[in-house]
Amino acid sequence: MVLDSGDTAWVLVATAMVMLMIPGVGLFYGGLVRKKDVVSMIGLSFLALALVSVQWVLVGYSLSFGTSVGGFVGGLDFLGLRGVGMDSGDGTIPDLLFMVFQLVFAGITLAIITSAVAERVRIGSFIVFGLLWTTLVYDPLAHWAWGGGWAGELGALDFAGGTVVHISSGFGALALALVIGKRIGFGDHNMEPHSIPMTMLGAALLWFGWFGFNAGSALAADGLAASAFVVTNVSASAGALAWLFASWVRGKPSALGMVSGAIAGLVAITPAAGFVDPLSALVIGAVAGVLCYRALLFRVGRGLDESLDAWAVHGVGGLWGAIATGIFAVEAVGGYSGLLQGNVDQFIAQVIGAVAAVVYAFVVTYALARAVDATMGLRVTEDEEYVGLDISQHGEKAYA
Amino acid sequence: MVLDSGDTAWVLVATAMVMLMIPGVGLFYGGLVRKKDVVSMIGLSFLALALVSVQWVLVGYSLSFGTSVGGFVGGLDFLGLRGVGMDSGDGTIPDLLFMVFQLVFAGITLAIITSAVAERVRIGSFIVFGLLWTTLVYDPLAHWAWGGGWAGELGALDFAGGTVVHISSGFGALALALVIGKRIGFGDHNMEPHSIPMTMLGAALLWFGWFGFNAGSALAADGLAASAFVVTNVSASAGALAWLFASWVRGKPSALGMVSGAIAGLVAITPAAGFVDPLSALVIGAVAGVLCYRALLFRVGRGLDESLDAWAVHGVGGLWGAIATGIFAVEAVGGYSGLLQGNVDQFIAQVIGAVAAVVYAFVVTYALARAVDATMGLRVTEDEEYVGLDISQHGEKAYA
Amino acid sequence: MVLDSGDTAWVLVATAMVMLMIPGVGLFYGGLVRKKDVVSMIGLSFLALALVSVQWVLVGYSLSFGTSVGGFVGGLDFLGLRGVGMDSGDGTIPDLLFMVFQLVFAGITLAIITSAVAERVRIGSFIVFGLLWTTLVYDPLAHWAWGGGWAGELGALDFAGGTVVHISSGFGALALALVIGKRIGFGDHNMEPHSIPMTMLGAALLWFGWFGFNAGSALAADGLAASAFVVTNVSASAGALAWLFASWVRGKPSALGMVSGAIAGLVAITPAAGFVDPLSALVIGAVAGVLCYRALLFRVGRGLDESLDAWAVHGVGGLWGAIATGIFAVEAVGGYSGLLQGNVDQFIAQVIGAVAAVVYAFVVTYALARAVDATMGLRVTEDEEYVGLDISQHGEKAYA
Amino acid sequence: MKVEAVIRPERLEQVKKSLEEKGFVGMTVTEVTGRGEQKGIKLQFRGRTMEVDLLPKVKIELIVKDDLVDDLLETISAAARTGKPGDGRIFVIPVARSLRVRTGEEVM
Amino acid sequence: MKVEAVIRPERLEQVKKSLEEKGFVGMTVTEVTGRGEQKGIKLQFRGRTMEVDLLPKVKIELIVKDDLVDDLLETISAAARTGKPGDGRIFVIPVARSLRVRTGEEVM
Amino acid sequence: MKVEAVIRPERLEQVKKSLEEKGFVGMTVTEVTGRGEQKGIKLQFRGRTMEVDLLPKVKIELIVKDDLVDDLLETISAAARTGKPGDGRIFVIPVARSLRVRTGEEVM
Ligand SMILES: Nc1ncnc2c1ncn2[C@@H]1O[C@H](COP(=O)(O)OP(=O)(O)O)[C@@H](O)[C@H]1O
Ligand SMILES: Nc1ncnc2c1ncn2[C@@H]1O[C@H](COP(=O)(O)OP(=O)(O)O)[C@@H](O)[C@H]1O
Ligand SMILES: Nc1ncnc2c1ncn2[C@@H]1O[C@H](COP(=O)(O)OP(=O)(O)O)[C@@H](O)[C@H]1O
Repeated sequence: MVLDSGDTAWVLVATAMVMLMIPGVGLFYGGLVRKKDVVSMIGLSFLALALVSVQWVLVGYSLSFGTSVGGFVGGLDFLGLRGVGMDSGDGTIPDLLFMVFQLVFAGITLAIITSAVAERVRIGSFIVFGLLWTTLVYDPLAHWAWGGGWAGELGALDFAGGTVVHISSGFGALALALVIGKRIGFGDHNMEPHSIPMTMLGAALLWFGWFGFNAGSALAADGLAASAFVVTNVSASAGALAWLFASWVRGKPSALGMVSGAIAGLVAITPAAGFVDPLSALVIGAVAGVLCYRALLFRVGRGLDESLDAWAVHGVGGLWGAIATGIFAVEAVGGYSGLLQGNVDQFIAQVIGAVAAVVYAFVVTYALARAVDATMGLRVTEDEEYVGLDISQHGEKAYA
Repeated sequence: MVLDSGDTAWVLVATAMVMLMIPGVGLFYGGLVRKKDVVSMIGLSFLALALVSVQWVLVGYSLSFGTSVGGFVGGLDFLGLRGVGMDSGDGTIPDLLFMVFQLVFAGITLAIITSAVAERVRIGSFIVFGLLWTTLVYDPLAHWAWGGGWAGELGALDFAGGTVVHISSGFGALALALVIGKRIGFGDHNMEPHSIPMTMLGAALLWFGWFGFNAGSALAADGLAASAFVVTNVSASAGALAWLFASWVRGKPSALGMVSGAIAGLVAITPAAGFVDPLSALVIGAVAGVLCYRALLFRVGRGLDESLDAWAVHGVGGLWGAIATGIFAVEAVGGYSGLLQGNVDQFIAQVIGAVAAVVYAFVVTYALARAVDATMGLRVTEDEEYVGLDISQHGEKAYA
Repeated sequence: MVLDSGDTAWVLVATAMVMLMIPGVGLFYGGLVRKKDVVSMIGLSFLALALVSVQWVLVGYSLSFGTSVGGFVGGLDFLGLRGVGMDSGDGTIPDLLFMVFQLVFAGITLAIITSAVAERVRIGSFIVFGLLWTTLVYDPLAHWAWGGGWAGELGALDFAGGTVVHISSGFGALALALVIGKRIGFGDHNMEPHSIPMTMLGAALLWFGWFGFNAGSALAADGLAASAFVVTNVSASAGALAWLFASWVRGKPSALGMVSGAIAGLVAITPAAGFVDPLSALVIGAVAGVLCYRALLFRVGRGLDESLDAWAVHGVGGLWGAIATGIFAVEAVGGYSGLLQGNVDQFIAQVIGAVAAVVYAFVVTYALARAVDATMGLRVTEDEEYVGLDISQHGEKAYA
Repeated sequence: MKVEAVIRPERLEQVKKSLEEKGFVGMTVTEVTGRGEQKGIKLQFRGRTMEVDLLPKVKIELIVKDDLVDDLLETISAAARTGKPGDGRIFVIPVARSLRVRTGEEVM
Repeated sequence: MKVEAVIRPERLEQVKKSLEEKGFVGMTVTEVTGRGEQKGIKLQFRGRTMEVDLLPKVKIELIVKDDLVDDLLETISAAARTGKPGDGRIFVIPVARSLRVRTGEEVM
Repeated sequence: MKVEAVIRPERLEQVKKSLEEKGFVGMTVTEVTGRGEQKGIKLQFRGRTMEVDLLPKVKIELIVKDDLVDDLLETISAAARTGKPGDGRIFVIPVARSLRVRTGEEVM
C-alpha cells in the first residue's frame, strides 16, 4: 500500500511515547522500593530497553514476525532486519516503523517483569535472564497473537498487547518471584515506598505513553485510533476511581491506590482498545480497579513478595482485559462481536488465548529462572542485599 | 468533511500532551507545598483527571457542545457520548477525537483550581465540589465560548481557552480560597516549597504540553497550528525573562519566578494563539510576566493564602490574554483584527467575554464552595492539617 | 511545495519533543551537581531556552538561514521573522514550523554548554555570554551546515546536528571550563551527584526527545524518518550497553554510565541518522559508548573540571559521529556513500567539516569567555560558591 | 553546659531570633522526629482511630557557659511555646571540654 | 539520665513497641549513619574488596528518671538485637536539668 | 566519654581517614546545619547584604575511653581545620554507661 504521512506521523510519535513508558515503569517501580535500591530499579528498566533493542533488531523481530513455523514462532527471514525497509509493505507506514513500534512493546514487557526481582537481583544474571526471556517467552507470544501464529488464526483478539505484554510479564513475574524468593525481612521490616511522588511521576508517563500504546496499535491516524484513545482514557479513569474507593472502604483512600488503579484500567483496556465503546470501557476499567486491588490483597495475604505487583496489576488486569474483550466487543467499533452481542465463539477464543499465554508464560519463565539461578545465581548475597543494590551492584548512591 | 490523517495524527498527540499537563500541574504545585502534603497535592491532579474523564463522557461533553439551550448551556443530545462517533463530522478529525481533546481541557481546568485548597482540603469534599464545579462552571463556560453559546455568537475570541480554562480556574480559585480560609500558621510559619526541582519538572511538562494545548486548538496540522506553536513559545520565553528580571529588580533573580513567568506567558497567549504574530506575542508574554508577578505581590500584601497562585497566574494572566487578543489580533494570522488594526468592536467583545467569565466563575464558585462547606465541610480538622494531608487523608507518607 | 498535513503533524510534535529535551538537559545535569546548586543548574537550561527563543526570533534565524554572506553567515533577510510565514515554501511544512524546529536546536545547544560552568557561574554573566555565544558561535555553525554555508556546499553531511549542536557545545564547553576554572575543592571534596534518579529522568526525556531531534530532521513523516528513528534507538542502546560493560571491566557496572552511554550513542548517531543502516548504528553507538567513557577518564586524569562531561559526551561523541557518517553512509538510506562504500571524498568532507567546527567553536568560545570574564566576571565569589548558587544567585533553596 | 531543645519546626525561626537578641548566636540544628507522653496525634476516620506518633521536630544544641543556662532556657521555652501538646523538651547536659576547630583552642 | 541508642533502622518499629509496653513513650528519633568496630560491610567483586562503611542507622534518645535506666537499657537492647554485627550501641549520659516547653516546668 | 564534633561536610572524608589511622573506627554521623559566632556567611548583592545563617555541617560522635580523648581531639581538629570561619566545634561529654547491643555487654 502507499505510505500515508499522517499515519506515519502518528506511529512515529506513538513509538516514542511507548519508549518513554519504559523509564516510566522504572520510575513507578523506583518510587516503591527503598532508597538503597532505586538506581538499580530504574537502571533495570533502561537495561531492558537497551537489551531488547539490540536483541529485537538482531533476532527478536524475525522470531515474532517472520514466516510462521508451525504457528509457534517466526522464521529467520528478518534476521538483522534483512528485508525490512523504508517502504510501506502491506500497511500505510514504513516497514521499519512497524518494526520499531513492535520493538518498544518488547522492551516494556521486560521492564514490567523486573518487579519480581526488585532489590535482590544480580545484574549479570538479569542480563542473561532478560535476553533469554524476551527470546523464549515474549517473541513466541508476540508471534502467536500478531505474527501469524495460532492464537491469531484461532481468532483470539489482542488489540495492543493484553496477552502478549501484560499476561506474559505479569504471570512471568509471578513465576520469577517464586524462584528468587522474598527479600530479607519481608513482612517484618518496614519496606515503605521511598518516594510516592516518583511513583506518581512514573504513572503520569505511563498514562501518557499508553495513548501511543493503544491508539498507536491502530497503525493509522483514523477513527479507530481515536476510539482506542478514548476508551483508554475512560478505562484508566474508572480504574483509578474504583481502586481509590475500594481502598477507602477498607480504611483511607490511597493515592498510590489511585494511580495503581489507573494502571490496572490501562492494562485491562489494552487488548480491548480497538473493539469496545466508551461505556463498556467504563465497566472494564472499574472492574479492573477492584479486581487488581483484590489480587494485591490476596498476594499480600499469601505472603508473596511480588511487591511491585506486576502480577496483581499486569497479570490479573491483562487476564481480565483479554476476557472482557470477548464480552464487550461490538461490531460497530472494530468489526468483532463479543458475548454481549451473542458471540460465544469470540469469548471462547479469548479464554483459550489468555489461558494459553498464562500457562506458557508461567511455565517457561519458571524453568528459565530456575536454570539461570542454578547456573549463575539470580540473587545477590545477604550482605549485598542489606547494603542495597545501588552500592553493591553499581557502586553508586542514589542521593547524596 | 473527509477525515485527514495528518490532522488526526496531530490532534491525537496534542490530546495526549494536554493530558500530561494535568499531572504536570500536580508536580508544579506539589513542589511548592510542604513535604507532608505532596502526595495529596499531586493526587488532586490525578483525581481531577479521573473525575472529569468520567463526568465529561457521561454529561459534560453534552452540556458543553450539545445543541445550545438559550446560548447558556448545551442540551443533552450527546449524553453518554450518544452519536459521537469515529467519523469526522464537520471537521477533518473524528468526532470522538474532538470530544477527548476537549475532555483534557476540562480536566486540567479542575486541576488548576486545586491551588486554592492546597494542604487543607478534605478529599471527599473535593470530589463533590469538583464534580459540581466542572458541571456548573466549566461546562457552561465552554459552551459560551466554543459550543455555540452567547460569547462565541457575540464574537468574543478564545483560541485555546484563556477564558474557558484560565479565567474560570483562576478566579474560581480566588473564590474558593476565600471560602476555605488560610492554612494554619500562614504568614507566620515557614511554608517554603519543599522541592523546587519538582516544580521545575512540572513547568517543563506544562511548557511541552502547552504546544498541544494551543497549536492543537487549530484542530489541524497546518500553518495556523505552526503559527500558534511559535507564538506560544515566544510568549512563554518572554514571560519567563520578564518575571526573572522583575524579581531581580526587587532582589535576586528567582528561578521559581522564571518558571512562573513562563506559565504566565503561556496562559496569556492561550486565547490569542491563533490570532497574533510572533512580535506581538513577545509583548503579550513580557507584560504577562510582569503583571502576574505584581498580582502575586498584591495577593501576598493582602494576606491571601492562594499561595500556589492560580489566581495571580491563571486568573490575571488569562484576563490579560483575553484583552490582549482584542488588541493584537491581526487579520493575516487568524482572520480577525484587533484594536491596533482599528477594530474597536473586537476589543469590546473581548472585554465583555472576559468580564462575564470572571464574574460567573467567581460567583458560582463562591456559592458552590459555601454550599459544600456548609453541608460536608471543605476543610480538614486542625490536627489533620498539622499532621499533613498525606497521612491524614491518604494514610501515606511521601518520602521514607 | 504544497503543505502536507502528515509531515506538518510530525514536525510539530518533533519540535515539542526537542523543546522537552532542554529541561531534560537541566534535570540530567541537575542530578549530577550538589544539592546546593540544583535550582541554578536546571534554571540555566530554562534560561537557555528563553534567551535563545527571543534571540532566534529577532536575529538568530536570519543569521543562520538568511541569504548567505560569503558562506559564513546568513544575511538579515529574516530579521524579526519578516517574511517567515504560515505557508510552506520549498518544503511540505510551514516556514514558521521549520523556523521553530530550528529554534529548539539552538536552545538545547546553549543548554548543553552550561555543563562547563556548573556550580560557579554568575547568572548575569551567563545571560550575556549566552546571548553572544548563540549569536557568534551557534548561528554561523548552523549556517555553515544547513543554511547555505560553505560546509554544506563542500558536501559535509550533518543530518541532525552532530557538528552544529554537539561539537559546538562540547568543544565550547571545554574552552569555557578552561576559562572559568575548577570549582573550589575539586578533586578534594566529595562532589557526588545529589540525585542519580533525577539524572536518569533527564536521560529518559533526552532519549524520548531525541526521536524528534533525529527523525524530525527528515522534515517529513516518511521512510527516512522511520529509518532515522530506528538507528537512533539502536545507537542509544548500543552506547548504553557499551559504557555499562566498559565501566564493569574497571570495577562495577555503572548505572550512571549506562545512561551516559545512551546519550553518547544518541550524540554519535545524530549526524548520521539519515545516512546509515541499523547494523552500522549498532557499531557507531557501541564505539561511542566506549570512546566517550575513555574521554571522560582522560578528562578526569587531566584534572579538568568539566565534570558534567559535555565535552566527553557531546564533543567527542559528536566528532566521532561526524566522522562515522563519512565511514558508514550508504546510498540506499540517504543517497550518500561513505568510506565503506569506497567514497573517500565523503570521508574527507566529514573530517574537514568536523575539524573546522571544533576549531571555530573552541577558539571563539574561548575568546568570548575571556572577554566576558574580563568585563563582568564569569564567576561568583568564593563565599557565594561555598554557600551554593541556589541561595547566592537566586535566593532559593531547592529542598526544604 | 550543652543545652538541647527539641521544638516544633515552625517555631524555629522565632527561637533563632530570640536567641540572637540575647546574644546566643552559635548553634547546631538537627531535623528529628519525636513523640511525647501523649503519643502523638490521634486522627479519627470512619469510626477508627489512627495514631501518628513520630512527628517532625527540630533539635537545637547550644554550648554555653554555665551561668548563661538559665537565661537560655527561658529564652528558648518562651519562644517555642504554643501551649499545646507537642511543644517539646529542653535538656541540659554537662560538657567536660569544648574546642574550636579553627584555632584548636579550648573555649566555652 | 539521657539514654541514646544507635540501632538498625529495621528494628525501630520493634523497639518502639517494646518501649511502649514498658511505658516509655516520649522519645526523639534521628536518622544517622554509622560504622562499628568492623568498619561496615565488605563486598567482594571481581577479586577486589569494597568497604561500605557508613551504613544507615537510627538514633533514639530518651530522657528518663535514673532508676528506670536499667529497665530501659534491657528493653532496647533486647528489641534491637539480631545478634549480627551492626546491632548498635547504647550510651547513658547524665542530664543536669530537664524542662517541658509547654509548661516551662522542670520535669524528669 | 562521648566526643561530639561538628565539622565541615567536605572534611568528613579526611577526618574519617585520620581517625582510622589512629584506630578510632566506630562512629556515628549526623547531617546537621549550624551557625557559629560569625552568624554564617554574608552575601552582597545590589548594595544589600543577605545572611545565610544555617550552613550544612556534619556531626560525628564517638564514644571512647577517657584516656584517648586528648588524642581524639587532636586528630579531629587537625583533620577538620581549614583555618577559615566555619570550621566547627568539638565537645566532650561524660558518659555514664555504654552497651553493645549485639552482646548486651557493657563496653567503653
Ligand atoms: N522523654 C523524652 N525523651 C526524649 N525526647 C522527648 C521525651 N519526651 C518528649 N520528647 C521530645 O519532645 C517532643 C515534644 O514532646 P511532647 O510530649 O509532645 O511535648 P509536650 O509534653 O510539651 O506536649 C517529642 O516529639 C519528642 O521529640
Ligand atoms: N565507638 C562508637 N562511637 C559512636 N558510635 C558507635 C561506636 N561504635 C559503634 N557505633 C555506632 O553503632 C553502630 C553499630 O555499631 P557496630 O559496631 O556495627 O555494632 P556491633 O559492634 O554490635 O556490631 C555503628 O553504625 C555506629 O553508628
Ligand atoms: N555555641 C555553639 N553551640 C553549638 N554549636 C555551635 C556553637 N558554635 C558553633 N557551633 C557549631 O559549629 C559550627 C561552626 O561554627 P563556627 O563558629 O562557624 O566555627 P568557627 O568559630 O571555627 O569559625 C556551626 O555551624 C555550629 O554547627
